Amino acid sequence: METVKITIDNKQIEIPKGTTILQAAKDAGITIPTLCYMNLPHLAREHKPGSCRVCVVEVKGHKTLVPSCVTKCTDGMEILTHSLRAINARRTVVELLISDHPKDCLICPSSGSCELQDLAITLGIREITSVENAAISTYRKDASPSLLRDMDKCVMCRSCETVCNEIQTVGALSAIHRGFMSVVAPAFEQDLTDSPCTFCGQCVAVCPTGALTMQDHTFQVMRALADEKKFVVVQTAPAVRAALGEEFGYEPGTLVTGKMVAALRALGFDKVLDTDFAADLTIMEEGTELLDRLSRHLEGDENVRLPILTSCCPAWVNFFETNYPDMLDVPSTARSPQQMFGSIAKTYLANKLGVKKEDMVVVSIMPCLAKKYECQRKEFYTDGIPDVDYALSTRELARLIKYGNIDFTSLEDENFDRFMGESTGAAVIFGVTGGVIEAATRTAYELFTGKELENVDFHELRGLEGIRSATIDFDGTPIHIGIAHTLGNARKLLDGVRSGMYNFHAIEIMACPGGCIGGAGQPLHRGDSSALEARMKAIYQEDANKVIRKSHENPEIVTLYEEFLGEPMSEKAHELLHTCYFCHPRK
Amino acid sequence: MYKMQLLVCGGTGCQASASATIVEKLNESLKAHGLTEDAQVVTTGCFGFCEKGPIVKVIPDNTFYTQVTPEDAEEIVTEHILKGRKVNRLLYENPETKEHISDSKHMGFYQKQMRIALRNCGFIDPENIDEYIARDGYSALAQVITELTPEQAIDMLKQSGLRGRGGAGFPTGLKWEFTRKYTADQKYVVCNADEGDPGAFMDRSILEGDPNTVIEAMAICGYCVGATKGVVYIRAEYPLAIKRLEIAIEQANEYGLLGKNILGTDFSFDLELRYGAGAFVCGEETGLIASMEGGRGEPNFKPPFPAESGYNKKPTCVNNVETFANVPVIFLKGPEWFNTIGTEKSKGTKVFALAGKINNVGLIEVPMGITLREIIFEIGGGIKDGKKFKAVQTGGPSGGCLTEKHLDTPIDFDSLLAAGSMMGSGGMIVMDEDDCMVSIAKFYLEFIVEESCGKCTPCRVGNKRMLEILEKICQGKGDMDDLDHLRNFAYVIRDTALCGLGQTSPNPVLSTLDNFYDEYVAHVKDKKCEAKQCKALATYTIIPEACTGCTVCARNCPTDAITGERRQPHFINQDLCIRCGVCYTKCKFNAILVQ
Amino acid sequence: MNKYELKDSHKKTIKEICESFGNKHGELINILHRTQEHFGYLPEEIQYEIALNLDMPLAKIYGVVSFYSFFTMTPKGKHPISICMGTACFVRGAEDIVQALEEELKIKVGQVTEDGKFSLDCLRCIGACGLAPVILIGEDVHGRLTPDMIPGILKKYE
Amino acid sequence: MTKIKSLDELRKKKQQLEQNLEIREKSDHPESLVQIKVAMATCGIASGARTVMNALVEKIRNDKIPAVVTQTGCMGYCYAEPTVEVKKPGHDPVVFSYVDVKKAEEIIDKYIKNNELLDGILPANYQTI
Repeated sequence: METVKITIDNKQIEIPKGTTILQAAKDAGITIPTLCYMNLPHLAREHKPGSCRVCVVEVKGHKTLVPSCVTKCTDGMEILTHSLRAINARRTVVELLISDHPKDCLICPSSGSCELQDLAITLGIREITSVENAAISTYRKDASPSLLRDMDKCVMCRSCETVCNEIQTVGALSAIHRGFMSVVAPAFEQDLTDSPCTFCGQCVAVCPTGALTMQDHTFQVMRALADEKKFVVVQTAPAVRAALGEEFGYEPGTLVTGKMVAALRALGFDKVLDTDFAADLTIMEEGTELLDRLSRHLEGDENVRLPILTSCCPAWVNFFETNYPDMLDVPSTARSPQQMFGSIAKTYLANKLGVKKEDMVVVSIMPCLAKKYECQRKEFYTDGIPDVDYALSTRELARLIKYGNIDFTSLEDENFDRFMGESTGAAVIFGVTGGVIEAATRTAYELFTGKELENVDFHELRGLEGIRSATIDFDGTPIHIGIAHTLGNARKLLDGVRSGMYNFHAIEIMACPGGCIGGAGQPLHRGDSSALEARMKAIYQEDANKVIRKSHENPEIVTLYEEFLGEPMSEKAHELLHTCYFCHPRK
Repeated sequence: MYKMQLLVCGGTGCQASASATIVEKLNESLKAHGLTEDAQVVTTGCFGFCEKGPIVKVIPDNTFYTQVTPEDAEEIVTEHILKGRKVNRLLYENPETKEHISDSKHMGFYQKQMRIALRNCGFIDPENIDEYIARDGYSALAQVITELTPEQAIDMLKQSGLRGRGGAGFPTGLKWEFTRKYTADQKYVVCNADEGDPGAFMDRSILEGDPNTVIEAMAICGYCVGATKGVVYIRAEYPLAIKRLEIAIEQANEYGLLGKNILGTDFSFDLELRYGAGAFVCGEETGLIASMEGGRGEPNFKPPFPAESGYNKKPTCVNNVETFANVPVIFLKGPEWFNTIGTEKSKGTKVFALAGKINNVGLIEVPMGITLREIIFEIGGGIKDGKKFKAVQTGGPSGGCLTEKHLDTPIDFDSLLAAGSMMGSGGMIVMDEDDCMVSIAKFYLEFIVEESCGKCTPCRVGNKRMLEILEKICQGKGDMDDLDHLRNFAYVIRDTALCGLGQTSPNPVLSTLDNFYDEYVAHVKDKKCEAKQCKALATYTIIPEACTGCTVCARNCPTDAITGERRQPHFINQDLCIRCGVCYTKCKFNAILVQ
Repeated sequence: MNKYELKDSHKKTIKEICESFGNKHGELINILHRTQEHFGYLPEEIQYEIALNLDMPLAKIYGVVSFYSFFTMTPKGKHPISICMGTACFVRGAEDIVQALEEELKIKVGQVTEDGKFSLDCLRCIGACGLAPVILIGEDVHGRLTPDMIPGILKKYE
Repeated sequence: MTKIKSLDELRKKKQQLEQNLEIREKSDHPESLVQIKVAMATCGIASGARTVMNALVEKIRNDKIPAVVTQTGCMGYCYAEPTVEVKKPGHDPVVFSYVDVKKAEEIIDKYIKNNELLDGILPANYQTI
């Protein structure tokens, strides 16, 4: 490997050719502050517009300071990262950013996790040089069901633009206007609801400030909990238990299922139940649908459309409704686990517990921001009442626990309540990319072949690669499976299907990098891909720990069909567990 | 065979003053007098002497008529063409001796000029490629592609010492060599014709007056760097230049001087146009490339330089119009010839758009090394209305304001930089005692704030903050700390902005702070604007002796600050006065004193 | 369903313009130029139609339209007035001309008169510095202006 | 328009086209050329100055004489029209009288080419500018 020798802050080091000053400094143990720089190694994308100018350093022989994130080291380069000139410039730049930023940090949703705030602290900024009543660029505020946009707080790092366009290929956001008024926004600064936004929330996950944040429903949930007339049921998604601990100082990948249940109970939820139960239910319905289409296809039925696409991910549902209106009959009609849980809770469970449907409040804890939008979709209202009332993110739950003064770390593990608290390993892996299709395979295999599946671990379906494919042998019938995570990869896969390049029987798609473990409602990992890997490991660990690992073997599921639903895809099941899709092309 | 020709300036300035109608009238008149066989009317590019436009030049006796109106056409034909008598009243009058000068060669405006880039402007019909060919047009291209290797040609250009005329003065030959060095399946030659400096119009004049020279040079460049495609990125606000360029490209294609296998060689070169859409920042080459690709014209970090990865991520050689206009001549006359013109480090000539408070506004081309004094007082004919010279701004929003003490500095890339300004693309605005330098700095900052792309923090926010400080100073609310803040912001922006335009954007402020510090202090401490430009700093008083008590001022004052009995001298209450100046404009008796 | 409704003939025009540039994203600015030339301005529904034809995000198109001062989303007056704000014009009193025009037309820069006759905009140097200060009314250049000449000039366009 | 296919063709083309620009090129540096002025006031035109001028222009082009033909107002020799003034570089101007087409050709052949004087020279009684 070709190397270059440089001197950085009077230290001589040798580094590979092509290394940036920022990386070289990091290797030498020197921290250079950054703002617009964002590394997403798990997506093989480095966002470095070199525009915030916070990371400027002095390089001998250079007329101006240079941005360390984009400047590559050359042989013999002499760098001073903290010369007075560099520090003054950096401070002035941050001062300028703050001068065009609201000063409501006390009540900002990002207070405490804001990179601009961190910079102000690191650089010790106490005063802002500007004239009285200096202009602050202000923009239209937008509150969508999932996301809040307060672009007055935008620092023009444009990470959200990169994520929305290049990673997700959603194209809802672009830099608009120019100069002092330039900002990232949907076309015409319209509402996100009118844009092609899918509410995946990945923009929120990368926003360094409080410009893009999530809708906060913690207050509504607290109010419901305090209302004695309400019977508040909570469900927790699989990916939450693998990440919640991070908010309380645990290493990424620490499973905190038991503590989470205990905390929820301590918060006063009347029933602490599991979305995993509904995930098993999803497999029953979606798996049956897959088998149905598959068998008809194998029998030569021309009208059957394959591949079947998973439909658990609400951002993905939004994405195909917007971009693939010609393929609305391709995805499975099965609702997502969150919504299946809601409709069963407010019918079967309410009835069983003797609770009036109107008095029941279903709260879900989700790694996802699009779930907030999903539970507000009109199809998921029955008689004017939503099946799921509030969807909280993992981060909101952590806050709720903190508000409740619950010492999370010292909680004893507890178990989910029954009914709707039992789940299988197949349900747990819904939390990672490839998990849904693996779970479906476990059940479909047995139903299709009528044989018992010995080894339930389909390693060929796992991993973090953006687009994966595998062929599973269904006892002589090869089943082709495609998997994509991030919407950009979904688009590539779908375009390939549309053009006939791919020939799959079933496809799983998750909008977020890594699947739900990388959801926008999870603790922010700021591009640290090791966190994603650890969460993934934890999920598969939880799966391995489960006694039952196939959805159709979940005893509660068996009971539910016996007592209430009858068969998968029955009329009742259709009414409560399936949905239809709407065409709303947007650009 | 025509015995006489009437060259009529068809530049934008003269067209604005009805030069097209003059052409029409001249033709009508020639026809009426049966002279269509003898004399021909030719529309040419800009003569440069815009102050005195429209210009009509009669050939072969070289008579230079100024400020011609359509009504003068008949007289020119009957007197001059028919009877051989010059129309004296249309001749240029020497402002000092009041003598009428017939030959432009004897006019101060032209005497010190040397025309290389503008050699054909005002001489040939830009819409007729034949006239360009007759002036050795395309010979340089023919010679280069049939007799020289690209390396030899690049060497010649390097020897000539030609530096980019667009701003920073990077050696053109080196730029070509860099682009040549990279291998790629496709390379591009780009002509930057997005002239954006307010008050600069040299590129437009070249394209309007001699579009073929740019086309020829781009083809030469294509041969040298190994590109087969060229793009001219031109401002949409230049419709005439676009039209003439389109005509020239079409004609060159028809002659096979563009297109496949030019002059029977293996070299092929195609040219297309891209339109700018009103963004100053697209003058920066990476911004220009972003715009050419159909996006927001935001500059990108260099390296990679366009020579390595430019338009469509392919090696791209970007030069501006004036740079290209020099290229064919260099190959025709040789690098040694070019080398003899100019100063040690800046060879050749430079075109300037001379404007502002000067007698002879216009486009001039002078050898490098000429002094500002020669330009302003000899070519420019001195300051308008006999006022006192105060400053000259060069380089547009990237440049600075130079003063009296710089008047004898020989002008070249490096000396201007050393003086705190820059060559820029060649705007040269002269200011007199009535111009407030704080307001001038504010004017340029307003422009920068308006035109900043908004990508990097220092330019996006920093310039806005500087502008706010300047506004505060002009309002009379500044304090001495503000001057320090201005300086700090200016230094940091210069040190940290992303692109060349951002880095040079504080120059107008810095140079005025350096050269006119006292004026800033007067604004801040004494709340005074000597030039009386800052309205908020003026005091309006009524001269009792001159006031007739007509009450017009009192009736028009928006704050009722003026009181007084009818037919008695009025009085302005300074506490109520908002310094709007209405009383001053309304008073018919010059009784309002502004201080 | 769609909030953007355009006449079919307009849709056809836009389609033809986009096709004439091969529906290439790289030609967006040329397409916008041609479209604005045809319609006079680029309202939301036209940008939406271009987005459909080019199959690119509307936000990106708006990002480009809002970046360049040449593109406008509001219709201009019958006689668009552009005031040159180049340095030469500035030092020769362009600001007074702006003021005179604003007073005379009773609109601010960037607006259109109520009767739709005139609109007022500033632009960068048009290169007629010899005639400074200069305004453009439609295609006509008026130079060497003083504020008191404004009413007379406007009258010609009534 | 036909394509130009080689360097030679371009050169030929240039030579053809040059003529049209000739008078402009010449007017750019008149001091090095023979300057011929034809008096073209009413009296001159009446006595045939226009034909004379045409003949001069024609012959200069054909014989490739480095000369420029301009017209001028009445020289004051109304009795001797048409009159033609010739100024060779470094010489005083000479005025020829009663010039017709034949004499015009002689002026070129004899005076301009060989410095021979002809009959009918008028005394130059003023300095032109």
